[in-house]
Amino acid sequence: MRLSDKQCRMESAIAHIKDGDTVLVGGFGVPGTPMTLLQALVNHGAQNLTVIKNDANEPGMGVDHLLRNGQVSRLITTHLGLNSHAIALMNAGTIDVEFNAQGILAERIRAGGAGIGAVLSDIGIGTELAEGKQVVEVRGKAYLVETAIRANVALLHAELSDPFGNLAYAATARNFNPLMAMAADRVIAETEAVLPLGALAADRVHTPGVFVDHVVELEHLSEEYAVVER
Amino acid sequence: MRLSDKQCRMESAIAHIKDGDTVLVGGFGVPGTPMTLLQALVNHGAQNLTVIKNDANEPGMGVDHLLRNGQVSRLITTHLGLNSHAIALMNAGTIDVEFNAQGILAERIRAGGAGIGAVLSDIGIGTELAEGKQVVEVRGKAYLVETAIRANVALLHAELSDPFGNLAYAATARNFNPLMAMAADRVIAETEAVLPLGALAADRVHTPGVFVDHVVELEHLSEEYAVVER
Amino acid sequence: MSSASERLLARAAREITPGMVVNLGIGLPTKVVNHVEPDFEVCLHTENGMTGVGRTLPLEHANRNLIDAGGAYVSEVPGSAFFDSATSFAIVRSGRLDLTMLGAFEVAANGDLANWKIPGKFSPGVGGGVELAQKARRVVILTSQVDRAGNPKLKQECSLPLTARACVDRVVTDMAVIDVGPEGFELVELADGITQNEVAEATGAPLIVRQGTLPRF
Amino acid sequence: MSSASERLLARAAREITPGMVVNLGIGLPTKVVNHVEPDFEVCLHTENGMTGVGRTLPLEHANRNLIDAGGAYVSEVPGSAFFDSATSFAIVRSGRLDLTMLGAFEVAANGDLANWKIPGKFSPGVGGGVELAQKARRVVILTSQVDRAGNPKLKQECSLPLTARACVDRVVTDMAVIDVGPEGFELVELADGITQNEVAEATGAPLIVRQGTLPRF
Repeated sequence: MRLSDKQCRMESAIAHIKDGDTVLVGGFGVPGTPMTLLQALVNHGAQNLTVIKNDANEPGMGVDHLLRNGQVSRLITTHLGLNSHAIALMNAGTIDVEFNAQGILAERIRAGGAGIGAVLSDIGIGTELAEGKQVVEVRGKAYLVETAIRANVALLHAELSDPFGNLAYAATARNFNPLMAMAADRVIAETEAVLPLGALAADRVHTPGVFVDHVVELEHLSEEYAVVER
Repeated sequence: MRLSDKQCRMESAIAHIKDGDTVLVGGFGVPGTPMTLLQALVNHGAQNLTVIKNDANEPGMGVDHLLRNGQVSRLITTHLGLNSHAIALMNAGTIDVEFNAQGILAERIRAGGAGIGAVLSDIGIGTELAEGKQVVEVRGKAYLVETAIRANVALLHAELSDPFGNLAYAATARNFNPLMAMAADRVIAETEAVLPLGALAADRVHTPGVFVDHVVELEHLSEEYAVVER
Repeated sequence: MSSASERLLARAAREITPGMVVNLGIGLPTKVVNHVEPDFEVCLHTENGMTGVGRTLPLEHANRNLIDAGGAYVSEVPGSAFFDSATSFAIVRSGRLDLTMLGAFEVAANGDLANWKIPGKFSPGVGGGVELAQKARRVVILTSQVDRAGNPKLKQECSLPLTARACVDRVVTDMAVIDVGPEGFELVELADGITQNEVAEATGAPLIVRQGTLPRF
Repeated sequence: MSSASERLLARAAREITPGMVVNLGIGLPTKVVNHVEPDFEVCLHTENGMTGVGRTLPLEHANRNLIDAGGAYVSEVPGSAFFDSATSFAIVRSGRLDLTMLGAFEVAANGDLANWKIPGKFSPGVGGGVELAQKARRVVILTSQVDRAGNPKLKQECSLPLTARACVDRVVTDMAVIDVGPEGFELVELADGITQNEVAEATGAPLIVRQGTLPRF
């Protein structure tokens, strides 16, 4: 029993993305953001995308390139505090923004990845975050229905992988990546190093390769991955 | 900032368990089953327990000691196929048994650990597993409400830990342990080795120590941990 | 093991195509692995928390912490991964499992499956079977054509409690390969030395026969 | 930083008792860490996926993959752990977070908190604040007693969109320590050089004064 080799060229992986697709993007700030895949998606040019990411990076970085290139119609996120440009687009009505409580966004994506229809949560009850949400009573307590999120594509950044797509993340670069890996029909991982099969110990894997469709090894890391001077 | 040392004697950790408590027990078959903690619970003698475990081990092993000692009134599980004694107790009405689909039991425990009220799932719809369960319609589709499980105590087995309770599991001994670690008010982990703080790499931790209350280092592994000849 | 069982297993192994992620259920399905070439491109999943399951090991080489869902001691292959039970069933429920092979007490002509409970006689619990049956992209049942009493296991309707509804795609038996199509059971292959009539007689529901000469196995 | 802010931070640091698991919110609360002794027994949590957060690092020693939720480069302590965002909020929602310190636009006398949105002016998103406010076992607010226009931030009711209802246990300001009790705001400590009357005038709701001589900080 031999595991598949899922390595491919970045452009051929990104070519699967279509206008109107929903795209999960890993990362919390810089760590874990697939900067190179995002640049490839800019080059690809797919339009009218729904992007789901914890944040919108900072002006001129990561997801912001997609925003500047007019490829994003809708952004599902938790906090745009570091990207004044994204806030301006939101305020101008150029992009539609849906804010989620951060842990609820994580749970909704995980639910999509776990084949669960929704989770019932009391987070945000009694605030405007609850507005418009279905309410269900269980054992006498009211919960909001937080529906599962699945996407057409997930773009991930890993530190280490193998050709099968087993992934390991560095430090706080893990964040949303393992959840998003589970929740898309096509999962594309850029990785800083592809080790031979068996070199990434089975106990050290953070995302099992069965969730991953394409593995792209990065030839070099651009400036965007570096420590940011603010 | 220095992390707490949660090491303690097994008996003093187990002494917290009270009659009528609900107890989560890690393990799938032998791997990951806290055989020594279970023996300590037999010695402790708490009665009328609700035990939640994937299986009931095999006759004369693990959870079966609790059954034989008459300490269990209710068992929430997925499969008793390897324990004819547990099946006999169930058929005789001596213990009340609730069967869950295995992945749904995992999700219910995880939901308890994640502070989620329930998950909505279509697993078992149209079968007797759905009987008596609340049904909710979301976006035109019917789901069963699978309520969160939390327990008074969780008993876990880890391969490695540190004094703070960061845990790492070996191979398929992981199974339900990381989920149960999140879902109990008091979490007791037996561990084959307690490494100094910092020796278990932060990227290698399977269960963060914040979930763990007591760490008990095993002096030796009994026969019950060994390879089973059937 | 009888030659009929070996023939069944060898035929079942051909259901696995390169690159698949496959879960082999407890019992007969587990034995299919012995009919897969060592270098065949496939990822085996076991629901207790592993992908890249390798061959079963004899006790003297067993790792006490490394079993499959049936309790057999197994090995790793290069690229194996371990994970918890929630992640393991996330793989199943989210559609990443291309194929599962399961045993059966009964299969109905609409694809209903009963394989976990015989009320009053056998009810060890449902384990991971419901999710495998309901959510694997393809469900292939491995079973004898008739039970020990000689009664057909393929029936118009199941009489036992169901594992999952309308989930079965194909049944591989000691006598035949039978698909579950929109109009019911469809005979698509015959075991060597078995006739169409013999299969039809051993099936408790109408059996559509595919046009042309049926392949043999 | 002004000495009043430093005094506030030093006082806030005393809210942390040995063995606690603590999340320090973005902004002022993050700076409390500088007032915690290096050997103090505490586990800091940051919602982007880490327990055992250590000191903030200057850029030249920063690890590009190791930040806190505010984007500051931080260090590990012996025993740190990394995990995904779902696990991180499982810690918060399941009651494993003993204490969070957060900023505020407004705090109401019943403990309601508004700290994420000023309609038409400031709405960068709610981030992890709702879950921290709603689910930490203890919520301490760090804020100036009045806003830049001189208006009280402690009010009978919040006028801004709420982060969470009835969640605040204590407020530490540049002027006082004020508990949110069953009957509303209760003055429990005074900053050096500040009088009870000055605090009462800078509070937009009735202020109950605890019996006896109030501690100073």
